[in-house]
Amino acid sequence: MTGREPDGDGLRLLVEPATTTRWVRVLYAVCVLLVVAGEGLRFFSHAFDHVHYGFEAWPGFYGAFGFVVFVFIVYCGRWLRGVVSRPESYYRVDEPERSK
Amino acid sequence: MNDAIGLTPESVLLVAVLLPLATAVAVVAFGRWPNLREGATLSGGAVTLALVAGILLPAVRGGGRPRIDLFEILPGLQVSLHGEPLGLIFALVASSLWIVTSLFAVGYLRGHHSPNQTRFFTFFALAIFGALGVALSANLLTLFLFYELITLCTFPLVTHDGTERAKKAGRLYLGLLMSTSVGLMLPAVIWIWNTTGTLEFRPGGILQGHVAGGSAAVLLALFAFGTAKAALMPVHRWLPAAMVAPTPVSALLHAVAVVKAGVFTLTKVVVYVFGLDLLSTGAARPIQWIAAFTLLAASVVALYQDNLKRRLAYSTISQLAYIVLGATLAAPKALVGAGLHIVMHAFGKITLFFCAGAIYVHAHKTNLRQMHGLGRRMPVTFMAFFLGSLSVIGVPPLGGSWSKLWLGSGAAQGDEPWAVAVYMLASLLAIGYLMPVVARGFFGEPSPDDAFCRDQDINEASPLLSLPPAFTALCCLALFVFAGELADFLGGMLGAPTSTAIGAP
Amino acid sequence: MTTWLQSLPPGVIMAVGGLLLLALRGRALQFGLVVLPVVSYGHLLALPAEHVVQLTIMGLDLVPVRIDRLAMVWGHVFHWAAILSAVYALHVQDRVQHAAAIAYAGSAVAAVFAGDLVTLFVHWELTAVTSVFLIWSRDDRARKDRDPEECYRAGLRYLIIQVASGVVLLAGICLRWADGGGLEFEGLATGDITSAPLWAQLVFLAFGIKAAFPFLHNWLQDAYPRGTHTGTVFLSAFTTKMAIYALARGFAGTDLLVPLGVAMTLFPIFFAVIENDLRKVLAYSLNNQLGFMCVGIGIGTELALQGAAGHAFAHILYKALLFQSMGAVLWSVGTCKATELGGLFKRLPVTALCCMVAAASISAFPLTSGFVTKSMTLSAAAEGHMTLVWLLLLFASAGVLEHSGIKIPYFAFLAPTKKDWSAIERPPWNMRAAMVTTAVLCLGIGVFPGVLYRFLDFQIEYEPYTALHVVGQLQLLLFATAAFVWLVRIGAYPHEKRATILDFDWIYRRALPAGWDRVVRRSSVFWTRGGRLAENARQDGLVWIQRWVGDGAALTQTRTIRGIALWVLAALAVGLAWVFWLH
Amino acid sequence: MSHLISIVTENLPMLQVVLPMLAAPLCVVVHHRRATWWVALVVTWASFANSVALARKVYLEGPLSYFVGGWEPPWGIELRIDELNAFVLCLVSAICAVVLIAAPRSFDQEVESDRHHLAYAAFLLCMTGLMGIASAGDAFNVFVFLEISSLSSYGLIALGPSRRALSSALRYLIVGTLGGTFILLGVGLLYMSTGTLNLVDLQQRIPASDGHRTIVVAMVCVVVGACIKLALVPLHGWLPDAYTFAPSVVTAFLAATATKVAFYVLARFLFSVFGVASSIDRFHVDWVLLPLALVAMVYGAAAAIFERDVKRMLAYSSLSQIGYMVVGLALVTKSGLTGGIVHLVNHGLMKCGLFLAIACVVLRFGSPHLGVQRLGSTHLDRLRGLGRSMPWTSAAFVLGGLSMIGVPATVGFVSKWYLVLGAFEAGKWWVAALILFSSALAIAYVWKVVEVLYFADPPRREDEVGEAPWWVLGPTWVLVGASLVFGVWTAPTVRMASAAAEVLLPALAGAGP
Repeated sequence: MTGREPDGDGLRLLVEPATTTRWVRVLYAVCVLLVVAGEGLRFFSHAFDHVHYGFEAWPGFYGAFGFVVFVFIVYCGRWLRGVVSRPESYYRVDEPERSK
Repeated sequence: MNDAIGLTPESVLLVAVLLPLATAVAVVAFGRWPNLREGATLSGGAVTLALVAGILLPAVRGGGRPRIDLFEILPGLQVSLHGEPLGLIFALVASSLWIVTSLFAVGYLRGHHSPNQTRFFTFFALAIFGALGVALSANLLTLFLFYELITLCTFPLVTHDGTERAKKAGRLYLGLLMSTSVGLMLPAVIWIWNTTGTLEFRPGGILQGHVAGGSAAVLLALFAFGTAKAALMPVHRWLPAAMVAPTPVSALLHAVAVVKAGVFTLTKVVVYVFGLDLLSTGAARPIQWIAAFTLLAASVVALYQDNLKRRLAYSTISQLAYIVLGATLAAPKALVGAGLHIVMHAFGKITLFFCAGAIYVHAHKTNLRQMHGLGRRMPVTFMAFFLGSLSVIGVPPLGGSWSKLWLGSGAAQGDEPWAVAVYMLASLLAIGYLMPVVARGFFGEPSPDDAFCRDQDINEASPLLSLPPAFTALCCLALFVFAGELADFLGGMLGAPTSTAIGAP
Repeated sequence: MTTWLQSLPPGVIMAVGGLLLLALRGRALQFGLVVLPVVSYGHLLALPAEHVVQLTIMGLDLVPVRIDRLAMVWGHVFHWAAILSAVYALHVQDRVQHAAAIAYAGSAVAAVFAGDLVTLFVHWELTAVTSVFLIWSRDDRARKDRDPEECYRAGLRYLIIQVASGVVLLAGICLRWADGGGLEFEGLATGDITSAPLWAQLVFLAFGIKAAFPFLHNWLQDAYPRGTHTGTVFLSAFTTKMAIYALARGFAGTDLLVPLGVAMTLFPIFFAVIENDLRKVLAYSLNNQLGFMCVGIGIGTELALQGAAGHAFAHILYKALLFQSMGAVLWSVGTCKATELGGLFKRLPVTALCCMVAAASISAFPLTSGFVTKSMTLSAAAEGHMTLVWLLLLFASAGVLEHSGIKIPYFAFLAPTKKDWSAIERPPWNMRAAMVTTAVLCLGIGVFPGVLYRFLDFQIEYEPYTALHVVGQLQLLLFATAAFVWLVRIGAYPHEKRATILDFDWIYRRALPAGWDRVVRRSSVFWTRGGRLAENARQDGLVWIQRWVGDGAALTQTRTIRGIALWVLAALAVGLAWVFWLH
Repeated sequence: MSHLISIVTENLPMLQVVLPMLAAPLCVVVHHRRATWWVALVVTWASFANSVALARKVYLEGPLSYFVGGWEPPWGIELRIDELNAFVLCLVSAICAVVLIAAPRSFDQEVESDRHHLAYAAFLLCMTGLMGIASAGDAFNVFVFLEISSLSSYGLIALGPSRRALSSALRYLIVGTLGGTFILLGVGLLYMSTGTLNLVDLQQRIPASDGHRTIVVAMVCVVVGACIKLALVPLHGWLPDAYTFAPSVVTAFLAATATKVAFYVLARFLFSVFGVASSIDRFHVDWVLLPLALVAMVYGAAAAIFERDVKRMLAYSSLSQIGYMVVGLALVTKSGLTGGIVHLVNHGLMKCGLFLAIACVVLRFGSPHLGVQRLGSTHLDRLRGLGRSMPWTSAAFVLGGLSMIGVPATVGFVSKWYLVLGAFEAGKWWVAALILFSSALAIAYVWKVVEVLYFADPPRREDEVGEAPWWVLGPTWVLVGASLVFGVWTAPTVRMASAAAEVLLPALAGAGP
């Protein structure tokens, strides 16, 4: 049933330290391109005429929003971990109480 | 055709009640030949059931209220039998479960090599005699007569083992049941006789206009605690104690005769003696509260019981309080619910007790903590237990869900929303005390020294032990489908105007 | 024959047939497992598009079958999910699990086609009692994550809460029926729920429990990570979405759903960030997705409702895919804890790819199913000029990317690890087949949204692929991804840690039991002391009575003649005094 | 022949007193153990038939008077039979007749063989006295017959196998004589102030003398005297020992008759002679009797619970049951009085049956006098496991016990029904509560024995003797059976009792059921 699946060597590119940096750079570049594309839309089409809110039309609004929100979430998570994190056995029933 | 052979509904009333008595005599007579003896029990049960279901049921469903006066026990007071929906339902439950329980008892007692089996089956039949008498009694005195008969005839069953514990339990059983019935119910009966000059069960009640609200409250309390068989706290203590009895007896106590006689008496008294109008004035409030307390408290206590039968006993106390609360809510729907619950709980609980008995005889286990993984050895038994539990909890598609609907709706109809909450909370607690048995049984890891649960070769208990619970579990499923018929039939006890109030066609 | 089949509620074939699986084993069991949902789906498709079956019992007007457009959305997707999950579970040889799963799926389908509250209640409870077996069942493949005791307890908690939802529903029915009101399941309330009648509020609460409203949600994160590796796939598809359907059917346009839904989209995000158990992360993510649907139902416009329906449709598939991939990891590795995983893509490339498709879908990348459905809800919020709601949903969209889009694939498949996975078994063919099929469906819906809209018979035109929408969404997602990369690189992203994350369930898993224990202990002291006092009093009383009337005691010992004579004289004297006093 | 019959029928009231009286000396003369028994048996059964015939006649034709020797009152002796007397007569003669069947076997064991003829003679004399009291139409003869019955019963008790029988008999003798003296005193005072001893005449003349001091004193004397014979607490001191140490059959006989007749005297004097107007309305005798009766009811039951000797336990139970009867009387309502009177018969039947069951046990173990064991043969521990070896005796005890508790379909229930009903009629619910409380106590003492019978292991294997002879068991079952039959077929007892109650409370006739 198993074993016929090829090893995912092709995907190694994703994580090899040498290649990751390249991938990251690509990502940053795409981000920049997207902002540019957004500005392009503003000038070459009427897309922004139909937005519901004015701030949607701000340059790179979505990108900035995504970035900030993500960082915010992660830092909130770090803070939350300090508050609600307990040892893994926190809820574990004491041995004597466990049925035998 | 029935008339041609003399079987009018009236005479059937008498015959149906007397048949178990005749069966008891036959059991004694055939005491030396066990198979013949059991044959007597089973055929007695079959004929009784046939008579009740075949002749009385159609007659009453057709609107008839057959009645027969037997003899005058006190001047002006007859021992009389009559057939009406509520009583007939109880009679049906008692006579049908008598057969199943007898089958199970054969498997149990023989599997257990129990002594005194003739005595057992004799008093068993006598207890059914009492139960049918209670079910079909036409007045309070007759009911009281048979009520006491049940107590006395079940005493030898409770103490069947003859051990010190059984003796102690028997003492409590008899002492509590008799002292309450003699000390509380009897004066209530005499009080009513003195006030109204009648003890007849009449639709709409006989007390209306005779007693004021306060007196009605006292009278109801006398009945509620006088029928200790209904196990309202604090007169419930006999019930867990009586668990020392052999399991078929527990089944009899919990489902067929004893406790059902208690709640049936209360329901019947509410409908036919007090009448709804009298109780809807708030006279029933204290008993409602006590029933609600019993309902919840017994459930909570059940959560802590490791002994399976004790757990089931407290569950019974709680479930009986369902019925008592329903009856005392004195709303048409709640009364139908109470009647339905008598049936639903009977079949559900008897399944559970059968399973407990099968486990005890087959695996010699009594406590929950010993049953981890047992379900894989005894799948039929545990499947039956699962279905029975669901019915008791009130989960569709099992019969218990309908009675819960009617009871809850009756509580709302009686404008007591708190009672709805109590019912609902209790079913959650019921999951807490019943489902662990199933979950542990099927999925628990047996302890390393538990040879029984670890032995892959061991399988289901003998058919006489595993088929009765399977059958009653299927009955619980079937009752889900036929609950409508039952409810319509029960609606007949409230008389025409009220049956439209409950929404029955 | 036709009428008989037509009056048979859809799903009942599975619900009843599921129980028959208990009697089968081996090939027959596998066959039954797949055939039952297929046959059931065939039955549904054979029924007319608008179809009602009525029944009167005990004075209740019941509608066991009511087929219409809205119900059909769920009817389709529930069957798809059932079939895919059944295929996914084919390798498991466990009758109980299969029977429970199929009966569960069947009752969920039947619930969707229930036309009245009583029928709904029946199936509502059925889903509870069948699905719990998927949590209790034993699963040799997932031993590390599934401590039997914990599973047992979680299952019991799950069952109690699920049935609690049922009994609250029943209470609502009771109240409604006692008033003599009708029990049809349609438009129970709208607008301000607080001014609705009590019964409707109870029904709302009942739906809310299964829809995992805030503070009622913990059963979800508690139970789903404890299911078997195949069981959780079933679990993820039905219960909550059935609740969403019920809300859409009964409470469309109920204002309260909007803030509730927003809250649901938000709070799970933060918990998901720090949760170590990846299936639990998915459970939080599921909760967050339900929030989007609730908002849609709360807004209540046609666009919003169809957004919710479409979202539910797409969501069932990609969420199932996520759970499937995690199930595959569980099957192969035996655990789903992020701290134990990483770098699995090498050994499980198909699983990894499918997981990424699902992650992209849930994050709503263009060309995936999430993109074409979720945006409807946002648009509806915007059209309703709910700026704050819109912003918060946007916030939540970025959050979805965090926990489901990045965290799941990253920690399972990509994160650097020193572990050598070459020895682990790969998932069997049926799991992979199910995953691939589901992934194709996710992408297909994303690529051809019109097909979906037509298939679901949507009544409005909606075009997801506008340039602005695509660019904006890509900006949002990729910038967020960039943020992730940046945070990882600077070491600010929190490392996974073995831990128990407290949530609201702390109240009933810790606080209440502890309090109750204290009460019991206190009262048991009271009871034992009181009992001892009572027992002493009883003994003393008996001794006292015995002292007077016991064997040979003061009042029962043999009397001397003088004593008796004295009594006689006393009686005479008292008698005389009495009469002369009265004389 | 027909002439002879008419002589018999005309002299029925006389015959039932005279027959035993004449037979007693005959027994002494005959002196043979079995022959004397036959004489006594024939006479008692004849008396029984006589009473039944008489009762029939009274119910059909109304009260009848009989003048002994044809001399009319106030000089002659009048025997006057109304519904109440007839009822009591039936009970006494029936008990005598049934008990006597069991007597020889029991006497064989408990009474020295050369004294049997004396025992039968005393038995017949006692019966004479009791029948005489119940049929005498004048107060003096009530006293005379009371003394006859008392003196003979002292003798009967003294025949008991234990040495303590003598001291018990002596105690009873002294106390009983005291009681008799009081009654004599009362009768004398009545005669002094009214000039008549005839009960009917007294009934008519007493209201005229309206609370004359002498009559009041007479009333106190008679009530106290009757209460001593009745063993109403606190004047019961003689009873437990007398019942415990008398021969078993004698206990059965006395328990069922002597106190009942004393109750008859009390009721007759209070209601008929002094009249309700005087005794109740003016001097509130009920206010004194009711509390005493309630105390008796509870005290007797409580003492019975702790008692380990079954015979003595039943004696205490008798105290309790006497309390019931007096409660019925002191409620002064139709139902209450009916209950009291019907309980007179009912208790007679069931208590006699229970004591006979004990006689069976004693037969099996031998009397303590003969020294089989140090344990008294009626000690609770000797009953261990008897349910197996003596099933019929045990079953009889259980059924009798159930009747004592008042389980429906037994006579005990019928009595309790009317007593409680009477309490409700009188508006005294607390009396009802106490009656039922006492019934609940009865459960305890009855079930204590049942448990020992059925659940305890026999102390020694060699004790497995077997069932008692049918000569004793038969009468036991006749009585137990009667207490079941009359529990279901209540028409005869209840109708007679309510007729009797109407005799006593004519003002209340027609009220109640």
